[in-house]
Amino acid sequence: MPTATYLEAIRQGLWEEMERDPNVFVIGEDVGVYGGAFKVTEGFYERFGEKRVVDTPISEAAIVGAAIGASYMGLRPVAEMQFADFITCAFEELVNFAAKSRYRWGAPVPIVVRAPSGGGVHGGPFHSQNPEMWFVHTPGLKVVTPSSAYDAKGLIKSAIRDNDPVLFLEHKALYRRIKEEIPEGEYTVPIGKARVAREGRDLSIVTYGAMVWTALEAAEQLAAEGISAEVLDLRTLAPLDREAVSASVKKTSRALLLHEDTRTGGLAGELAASISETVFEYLDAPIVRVTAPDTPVPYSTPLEEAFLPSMQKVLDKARWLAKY
Amino acid sequence: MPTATYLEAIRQGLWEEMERDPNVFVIGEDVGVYGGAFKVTEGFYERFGEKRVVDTPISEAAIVGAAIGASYMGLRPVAEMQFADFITCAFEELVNFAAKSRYRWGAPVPIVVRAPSGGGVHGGPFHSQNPEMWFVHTPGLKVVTPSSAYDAKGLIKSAIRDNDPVLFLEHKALYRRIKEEIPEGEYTVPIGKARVAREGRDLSIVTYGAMVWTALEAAEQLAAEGISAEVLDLRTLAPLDREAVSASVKKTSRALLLHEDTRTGGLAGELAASISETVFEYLDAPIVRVTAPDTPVPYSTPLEEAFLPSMQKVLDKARWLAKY
Amino acid sequence: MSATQAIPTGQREEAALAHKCLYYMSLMREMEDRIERKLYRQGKVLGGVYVGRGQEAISTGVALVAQPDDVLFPSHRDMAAFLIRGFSPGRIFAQYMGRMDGATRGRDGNMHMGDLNHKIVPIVSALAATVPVAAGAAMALKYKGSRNVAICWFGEGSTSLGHWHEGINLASVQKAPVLWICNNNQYAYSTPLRQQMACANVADKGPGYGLPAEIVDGNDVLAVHEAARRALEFVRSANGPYLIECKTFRMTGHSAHDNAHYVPPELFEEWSKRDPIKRLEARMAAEGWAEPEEIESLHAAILKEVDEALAFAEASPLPDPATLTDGVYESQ
Amino acid sequence: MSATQAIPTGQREEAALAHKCLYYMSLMREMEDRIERKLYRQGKVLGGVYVGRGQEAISTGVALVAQPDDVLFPSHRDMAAFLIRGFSPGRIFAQYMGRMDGATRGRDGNMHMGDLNHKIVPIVSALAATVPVAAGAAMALKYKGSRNVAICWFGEGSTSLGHWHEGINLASVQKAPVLWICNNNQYAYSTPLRQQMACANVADKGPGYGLPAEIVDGNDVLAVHEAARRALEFVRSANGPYLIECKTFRMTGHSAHDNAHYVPPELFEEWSKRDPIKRLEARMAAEGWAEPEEIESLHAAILKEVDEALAFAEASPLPDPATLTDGVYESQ
Ligand SMILES: Cc1ncc(C[n+]2csc(CCOP(=O)(O)OP(=O)(O)O)c2C)c(N)n1
Ligand SMILES: Cc1ncc(C[n+]2csc(CCOP(=O)(O)OP(=O)(O)O)c2C)c(N)n1
Ligand SMILES: [Mg+2]
Ligand SMILES: [Mg+2]
Repeated sequence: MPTATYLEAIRQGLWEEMERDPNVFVIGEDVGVYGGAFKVTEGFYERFGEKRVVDTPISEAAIVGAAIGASYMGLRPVAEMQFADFITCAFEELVNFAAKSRYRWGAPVPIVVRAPSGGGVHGGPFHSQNPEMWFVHTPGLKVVTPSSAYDAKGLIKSAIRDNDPVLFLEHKALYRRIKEEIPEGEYTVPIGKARVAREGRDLSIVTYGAMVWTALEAAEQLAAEGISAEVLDLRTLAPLDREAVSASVKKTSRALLLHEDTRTGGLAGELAASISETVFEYLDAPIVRVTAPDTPVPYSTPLEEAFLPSMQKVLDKARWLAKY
Repeated sequence: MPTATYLEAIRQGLWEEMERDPNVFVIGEDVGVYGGAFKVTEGFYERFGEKRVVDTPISEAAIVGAAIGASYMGLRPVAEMQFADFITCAFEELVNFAAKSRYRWGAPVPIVVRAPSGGGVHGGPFHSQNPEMWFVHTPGLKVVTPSSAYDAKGLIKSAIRDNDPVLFLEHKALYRRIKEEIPEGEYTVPIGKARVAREGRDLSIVTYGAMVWTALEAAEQLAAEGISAEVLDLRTLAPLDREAVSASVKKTSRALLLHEDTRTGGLAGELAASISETVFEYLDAPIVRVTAPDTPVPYSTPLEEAFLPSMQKVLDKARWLAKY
Repeated sequence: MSATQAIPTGQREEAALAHKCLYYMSLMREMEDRIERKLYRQGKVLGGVYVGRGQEAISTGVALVAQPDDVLFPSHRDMAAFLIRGFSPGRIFAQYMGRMDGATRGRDGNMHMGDLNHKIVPIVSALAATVPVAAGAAMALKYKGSRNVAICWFGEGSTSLGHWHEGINLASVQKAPVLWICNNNQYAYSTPLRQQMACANVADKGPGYGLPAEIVDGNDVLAVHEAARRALEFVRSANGPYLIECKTFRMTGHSAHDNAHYVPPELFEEWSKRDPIKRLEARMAAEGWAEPEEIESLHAAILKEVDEALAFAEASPLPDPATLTDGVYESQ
Repeated sequence: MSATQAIPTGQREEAALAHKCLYYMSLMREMEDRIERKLYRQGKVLGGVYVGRGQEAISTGVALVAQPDDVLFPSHRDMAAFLIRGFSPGRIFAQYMGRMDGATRGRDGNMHMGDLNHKIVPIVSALAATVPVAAGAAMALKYKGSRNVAICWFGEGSTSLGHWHEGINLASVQKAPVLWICNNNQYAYSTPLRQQMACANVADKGPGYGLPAEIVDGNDVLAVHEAARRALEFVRSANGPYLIECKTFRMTGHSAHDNAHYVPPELFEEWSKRDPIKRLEARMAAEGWAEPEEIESLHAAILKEVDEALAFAEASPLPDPATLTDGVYESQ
């Protein structure tokens, strides 16, 4: 099987969908001749032309708003934010115009908003944020957070074919860090289904995005210590695969909730409530969280390293949990 | 003691602070001659003049941005959103510019953004939302949600004196619905401290804003049934008074988390995680949630009534919890 | 013999147009009077109520020139656009009353209505948020090689929003086929024009976007119609966006609960003389386009139509609470 | 005898100004060369690096006219504004290297620096988000009866953002004392002007805000300085905001990782002839304001100053991880 980086996988999925459906087009800043800030659309302009690869002024609200309007006319826009942080500028269009359209007047908004999120690249407070919860908390939006190249390709294709607005968060630290074999042929990965990234018996590490890799490293180390940790990769945050979470915790009776996003109001809270509601009786220990602290993402390396959840922090909590 | 509605209480607090400190000023749409969409600043223009009661163009981002800039120059702006829903238009200024200012370069942003939030007034999808979690999840912001006239007055004064950016959410359904005695003299209510609105032994209803009244009604009814429910009014969501929540649940061993905001990613999740982390061993039953469903706020009365958490829904869950 | 036969051939068309305009403006006026002065006060319509009293010429004059497949983005004082696009008065009343026969089946209220079958996209509350959406719809029409265009209405106060700026600029850079219609009624809620912008006209903003802009008397429906006709030719011929600023006045408070105490009474007096309906009737009489009886019977017919529509709406069921969570996503 | 004595009295002031300008432009150039071409490539500066090569005249010419208590809002290619305001080169290098002696003590990077003691407010990444903030600072200065003003820089691409529009409009309506400086370097990242706006000049946007706007040669530091001097007089005399558009060119990629392949090479050639530093040196020679040796020694002194500053920065400690959560709120 050919191999691809996380970035190439997204690029392939997007490319294939544009080849497949003439209504799919890309819109954003510097996505054309330049090929996008992270080069995800490199070569698209040459292949699909300026009609289907639309360079815009620096106007995130207009990019998302225009995508919505185009979707009403039967097109399938894929909008790019140069950094997920700038989605704050398009907030109204996403959470009010797009999210509520189907509910209030029955008009679907089949758009995808691609946004590179997450830290670990020395981006500082405004190029490293994890904005997922603003949108997970907005009924009407779907939020997808692939951790692997395979899923990234399969999910971008599903997102483009989905008839609801999808926020597709690409973890920028993974773009070139991971390289995997991915199948030659056409495939998709369903939105809304979690994946057991590693089977385990003693505790469940529930996570998503780049933290899946941290969890897997930790699980490997824990195995050596005789602790069998299951790693659940949520893959999609909205809709949330609550069944998969409950099933895993029901099996292991211990839950460690892990995310790179800041703590208060992060997804771990929702997961904790959901676990308590569904499998409380199976819990043998408190639900624990490993997350970033409630601060902006600092720039300087020692601070950013302390900010990001590390394998060590996961190990400490996991050992505590296993002993409990 | 004189009585005041929730709205009058906010108005008094704001008025007193403007009398006390010449650096306090009001900025927003139609806050001047008109006195504000809900008339909170009625009479301010006549008393304080156009210099301190600034009518702006329809520009929420500029209102919040200008407030930030004025605060850097030593003023204490109180910005008004006509409806909390429109804060989406000022999102970048609040979550990136204001929230991260102190952390990244040590510059405090002593601004207050007043915003009428919540449903129950037939406002429909865009005049009824509860936006608190977007900001509770943004480190650097404080979020205040008074439920009583007394607290509303005491908290608006504390918010204005606070040296961090404060989002002050006024539940519009309470504006004229509640009337209380409030002291003649000057008083403040501290930001970050919850209040036991009703003592109880059997279970804890943790809530805030308009739902405090629903909880109190339910508690009254439950008492008649021999169930002693404690009602904890959080009053401030950020910083969150976790100690008060833990103390109450530690005492009752049963937690019912109630909010008008939609379910997934709502505050109840954060509370559930916090409770599990701190007093898991004291829990005799699953943590349960009563919230609005994950939908936009519908306009038509039968739909909106079904959307809003009702006393009946609280009673049902509370009875189940007490029996558990 | 009926008046229309007496009309010189050269004027037949204009006379017929005038009749149409009069019908839609008067129907809109009557419906909004019922909504604001009856239904709202009776508590049959809840929440915010915004009417276009005195501004009927703007939605009427423009919507009558639009082709059936042009996509409309009316704002909150443009009811005639819906009527002209075939929204029945009964459906509109039902919308205001939160009934199942309303355009949003009770999910949303008042002017927040639309229907892709009628090629009308509804506003959200956030002003000007539709402007980028209209720009995108226009870009899509161009993408598909359609000759249709988008038409988007907004008030002068809405031009202060970032969304307006970004949408107008994007459409201009993209040469998207969109016609921008500004109702400059000189107030935004209680805020007068001079506190909204530091230029005299919204049209003055055109050059900053390379956007051709013209000013028209927004209370003269035939003038609005003619300006829109020319503008649509321009836009349709792939020349890019065009802006028409319609000078008018809001002959009411901002919404049903607002008595507009902040508006100098003389402004109301002055502008009442320019009422678009009265003006058109006078013109029609002067030109001999209609006999007084015709006009009377037109109004009588409208009263009847509106009564029936109201009855229909009041008979329409309220939504079933069991449907509360339906349709947030496709798979629901 | 030194050149300056030879200068006719009438020109002494201008000559002295030229020397100052040359010093700050050259210092900025040298510092940014080190950052982009040394520190970044050595991995000593991480993340995004944006330099103002070829645009040094804009921050230099303007900041030199500002009064010490005017509040500055420089953008990401305006390093000279910091130097002129007394930010030491060492502090700036430390900022880029994430050290404790940097303006943000490692919390933020590159040009995201400010200090209220120096009356400089830092940008956030979101372009133009500072524009409303600058408007508010100016409103506050007026509120307090100060004669000081705000000065805010931005690029032509930033004018496309809603924040820019809302801030510019608010300042104009409020007649706030703010001077807007646009660096029109004709590219925004890879996006040329014609894809950014449908008008020829940023100054064309002025009338839509009732905003007086002028265009100046942004590569002629003395012209920029003179335009800013007049503009500041205007703004300071309570006349409201003023916009200066400085035509220039970005003589580098958007950031250190961008080779600017999308820029036609002839543009670089053409504009390299207008390099603001070379031009000023030629002017100084021609006017007899400086002898070649003076200029050489100025550059030599700058090299030394920069070497020492770099040494200082490299010796500055990295932040202590234990301080990670400090200072999110006052009570921490
Ligand atoms: C973003 C936003 N801010 C504030 C409001 C509240 N609001 C509703 S209509 C209105 C005035 C609109 O004025 P204009 O655009 O001139 O339209 P008009 O009502 O005069 O026709 C305001 C401030 C809103 N709907 N959206
Ligand atoms: C809201 C927002 N969108 C996108 C970006 C990414 N970005 C950083 S600088 C830049 C180009 C800015 O162009 P311009 O304003 O002309 O300034 P210049 O870099 O040319 O000096 C872009 C698109 C950003 N920082 N903020
Ligand atoms: Mg208006
Ligand atoms: Mg530029």
